[in-house]
Amino acid sequence: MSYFFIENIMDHYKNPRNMKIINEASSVFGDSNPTCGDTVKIFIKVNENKIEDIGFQGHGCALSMASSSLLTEMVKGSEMQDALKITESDLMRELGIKELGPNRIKCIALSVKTLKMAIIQYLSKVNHAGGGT
Amino acid sequence: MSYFFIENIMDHYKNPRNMKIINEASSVFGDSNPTCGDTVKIFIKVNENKIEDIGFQGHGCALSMASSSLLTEMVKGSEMQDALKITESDLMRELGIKELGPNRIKCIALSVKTLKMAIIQYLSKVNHAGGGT
Amino acid sequence: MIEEDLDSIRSDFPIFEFNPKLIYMDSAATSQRPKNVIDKVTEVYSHYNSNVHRGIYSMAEKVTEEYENSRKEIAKFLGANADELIFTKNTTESLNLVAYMLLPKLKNGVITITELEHHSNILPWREVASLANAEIRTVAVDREGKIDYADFEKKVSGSSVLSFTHISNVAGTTLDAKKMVSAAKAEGAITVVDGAQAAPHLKLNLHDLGADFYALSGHKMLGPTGIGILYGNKRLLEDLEPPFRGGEMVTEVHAEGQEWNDVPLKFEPGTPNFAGAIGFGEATKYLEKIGMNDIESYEKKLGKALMEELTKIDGLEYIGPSEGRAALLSFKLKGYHPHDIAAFLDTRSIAIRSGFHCAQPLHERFGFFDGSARASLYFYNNLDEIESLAYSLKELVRL
Amino acid sequence: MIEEDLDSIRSDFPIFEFNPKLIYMDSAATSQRPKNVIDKVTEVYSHYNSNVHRGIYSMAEKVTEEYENSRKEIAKFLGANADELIFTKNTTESLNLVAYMLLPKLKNGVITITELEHHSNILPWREVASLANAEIRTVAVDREGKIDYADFEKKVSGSSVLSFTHISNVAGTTLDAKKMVSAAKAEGAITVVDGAQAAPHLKLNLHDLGADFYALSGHKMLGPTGIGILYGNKRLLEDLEPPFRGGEMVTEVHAEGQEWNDVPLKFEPGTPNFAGAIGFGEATKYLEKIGMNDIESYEKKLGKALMEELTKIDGLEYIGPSEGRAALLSFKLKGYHPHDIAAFLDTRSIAIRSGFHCAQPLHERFGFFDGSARASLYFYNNLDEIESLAYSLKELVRL
Ligand SMILES: Cc1ncc(COP(=O)(O)O)c(C=O)c1O
Ligand SMILES: Cc1ncc(COP(=O)(O)O)c(C=O)c1O
Repeated sequence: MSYFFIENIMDHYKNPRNMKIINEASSVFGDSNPTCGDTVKIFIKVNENKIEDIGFQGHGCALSMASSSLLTEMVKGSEMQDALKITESDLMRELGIKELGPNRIKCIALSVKTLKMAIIQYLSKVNHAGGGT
Repeated sequence: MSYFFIENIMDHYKNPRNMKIINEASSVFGDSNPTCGDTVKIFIKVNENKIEDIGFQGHGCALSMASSSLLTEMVKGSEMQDALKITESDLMRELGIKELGPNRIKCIALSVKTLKMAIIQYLSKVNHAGGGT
Repeated sequence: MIEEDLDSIRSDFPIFEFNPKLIYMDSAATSQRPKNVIDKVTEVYSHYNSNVHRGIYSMAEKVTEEYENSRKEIAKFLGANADELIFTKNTTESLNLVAYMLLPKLKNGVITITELEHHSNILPWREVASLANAEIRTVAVDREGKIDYADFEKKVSGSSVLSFTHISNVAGTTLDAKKMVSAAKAEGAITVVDGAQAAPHLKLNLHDLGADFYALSGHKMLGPTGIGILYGNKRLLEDLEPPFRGGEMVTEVHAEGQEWNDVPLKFEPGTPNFAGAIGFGEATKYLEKIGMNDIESYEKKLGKALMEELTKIDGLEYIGPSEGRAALLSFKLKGYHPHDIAAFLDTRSIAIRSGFHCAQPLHERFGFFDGSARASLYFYNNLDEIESLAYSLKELVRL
Repeated sequence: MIEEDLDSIRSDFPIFEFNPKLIYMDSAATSQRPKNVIDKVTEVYSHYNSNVHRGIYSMAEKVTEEYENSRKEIAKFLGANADELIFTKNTTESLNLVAYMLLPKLKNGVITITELEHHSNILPWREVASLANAEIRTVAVDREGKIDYADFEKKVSGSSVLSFTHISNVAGTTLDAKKMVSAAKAEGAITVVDGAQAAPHLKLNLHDLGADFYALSGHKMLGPTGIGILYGNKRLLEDLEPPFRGGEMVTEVHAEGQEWNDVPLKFEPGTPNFAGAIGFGEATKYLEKIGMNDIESYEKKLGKALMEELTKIDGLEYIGPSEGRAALLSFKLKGYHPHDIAAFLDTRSIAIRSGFHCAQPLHERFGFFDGSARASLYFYNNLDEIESLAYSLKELVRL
């Protein structure tokens, strides 16, 4: 079934969750999918290893926007380690998509990759600062 | 029918006519078919526009040797102008070959080309010398 | 008349039998292929499969003959001579080949292209320009995607090479190639035309056009994949050195030195895609049978209808001229990402492309920063399909 | 066991059904192709023909998946990773590509090849050597066409690149590629292996072999024409710049500058021969089914028989080792030009090649100034065919 007829996706696309800037974010990371012009920027606020708050901004097709929105819901409040484990196929399952061709996987991969980078950036900053939270 | 079973060809190959060097030749031209190593050198002796005598030396496959031999027979005693008109297909007809693939035509073309060059070389020499025979 | 014969024409294409609902509108990316072409490839593999040019056993002679006859067939189709056609794998290889061939002539020179170019007619020139310390100039287009001739005249002056697309794969503009070629020649420039989008759709006569080089792809004009052409002016081909080398393109190789084979073989190193080349010959036969003049005039009608139907849709913007356009339209629709347009149309069995179509600078020029959706048609399409496309787009807007 | 299954194996090849008398002994030039490969190409064209990588409609996703799965299949077959394989059109393009890729590293360097090389592994290096002012060294072979290791050690010392053939297409020698690669690596050289004749016949494991680059042709190993592979070490592929450029190999192109796509796509400009690539994947599946180990051992038997039968003929001389040779023999016969040998055998439906087989320096090295006649076998040949060949050669001698 095409993602156009999956309510969950269209709902997230039309009413994105956590689409906001977090000014006092612990880490911010932005990336883009230059072959189609999609962009996404993720803000996380960390507290005791947990993603206390998360926001995103972006621009792109329904699939990339819905997956960014859903991803923020999935990880809000969870441990960073767990958030790092989320893969494209987890997201596909949550979105309700059975199959996705090789040319569209990229649309989902963008938010997963960007979140990962935001977390890794946070962790390496903390490490360089010489200690945990 | 393969040229192997055309008597005329095998006869010319095994008993080449005019296979000789002409020391007092009016023109000598040699060429080769580098993709298969075939070589041929043609000697002509001209008298009043006629090819009074002709000889060849060479080295190559049956087809190239037989066609050189036959060609010398065909043009011996004829006017240079007529000799210049002989084409690969005339030679094929004389040899008794109906068809020849694109990769083998070269074997016949070599002697035709070489004879042409020998004649042209003669004619331009004479012209440069300032007059006909 | 194509319109009346369309059912029979479509039945020549196995894909429409396999998938009768398919509305294929991505022919600018690659065309569909008729049965005679597919069968010819099978015939080569099943009846006389062997390597071309060197073998002297019967099958090798047969395949060589078919290969060279195909070159002649394509030459006739293009209005050129067989010994001016180099078989490559696609337009991109053709353009890389000519760029590298011209490299020795480009030292501190000027290469002029246009804003309409496909990446394949930009990037090879950037590469040789950097190797030869040459300058690249880009001729501007106006708001309709047409060449700004004032700018063209300024830029072409003093150019060493002019390379431009004959038809834009995004804007659908057809350039006045003959005029541009002769202006460039008057400047002493070598002229290169990217014919990837023109060769499938226009009746060409390359000798009449007068360009020094012309590049095209078989797969965009009913042929197999992996086969393209670089046409080159014979004298230039004889003068230029082959940048890519290997077996088959030499007559002699010794411990020191080598002798090139005759043109065009000197530019075809290695075993060619002979089955592809022979299939491509069949493709041009098929196009001749339909008739390129008929194709041209039928496609004019399709192009016009496509624009008229689609511009009725609210919020739709397109790139390119409002009149005289090729049968393709690159557009965006307010509120819908091009990917979503293509994905939605896919649910309606309509195949169109979304993205930058390998012409990102052109999209940026027109402010299409997310790319565009592009419907590109060929003579096997019809007016009903255009209506279906328009209908489905309206459906999307209502969703 | 191949010997027992040979009837069934041969029935997989349509050409033997079309021409039951054919004794095909020119597989080193190009192999025959089984039905599953031919059918796969037809399937691509008839069921999901559309361009790869960019489209997002169902057919485009399907063809992209098939294309990338084929790359994985071939990678598994070769003992490599999919993202280390670049699709090219043939071995010759692969070798030109790697030569141009390495050009920036070759300034005043040393390129070492061997006396066994095919023109395709000589001429590209001569070209980049002249551009980079590099030196070419040629490792000598002994009287049996085997590498002279003393000379190899001398020449490889201080080399920037070592490029050599894995199996000689004329002498039938199999080189100790692993040993040569590690010796060259110890010298800091980049290693390139021409696998055109090895990939069809040997069980390969490219990671184990350790060469930086490995080139091969699909058409010599049951695949369609117009498709080849350049395997490259991932780290090198990431570091090196793509010499050939165009659509599909970039992610971003702006008025100024561009970003390359990921490896391996960065080295695949333009529309690839996707039908050919997908067909090639089928070919490796077929080879896996027969089993490369079985092929190797069966062909050893064929190679031995070929030599034994043919050397019984008076006046026959051959190039290459007397033992452990590949299933091919390049020979001459006193009093008969190689062309005449091939033409006569053709009257007996035996297809062999005559000429220099794109390895003229090697023929000159062995005093074969008229070239040679070459019988080259594959797993679909059998001992009876070798007997027929020997019988017909004796017939010729008696003629
Ligand atoms: C050893 C070797 N290298 C390279 C090649 C060139 O292969 P291709 O013509 O497919 O590019 C061949 C094939 O003739 C070969 O035998
Ligand atoms: C105008 C133009 N030039 C060049 C190309 C490149 O063609 P290919 O991918 O067959 O090399 C295309 C095809 O997309 C094109 O539309």
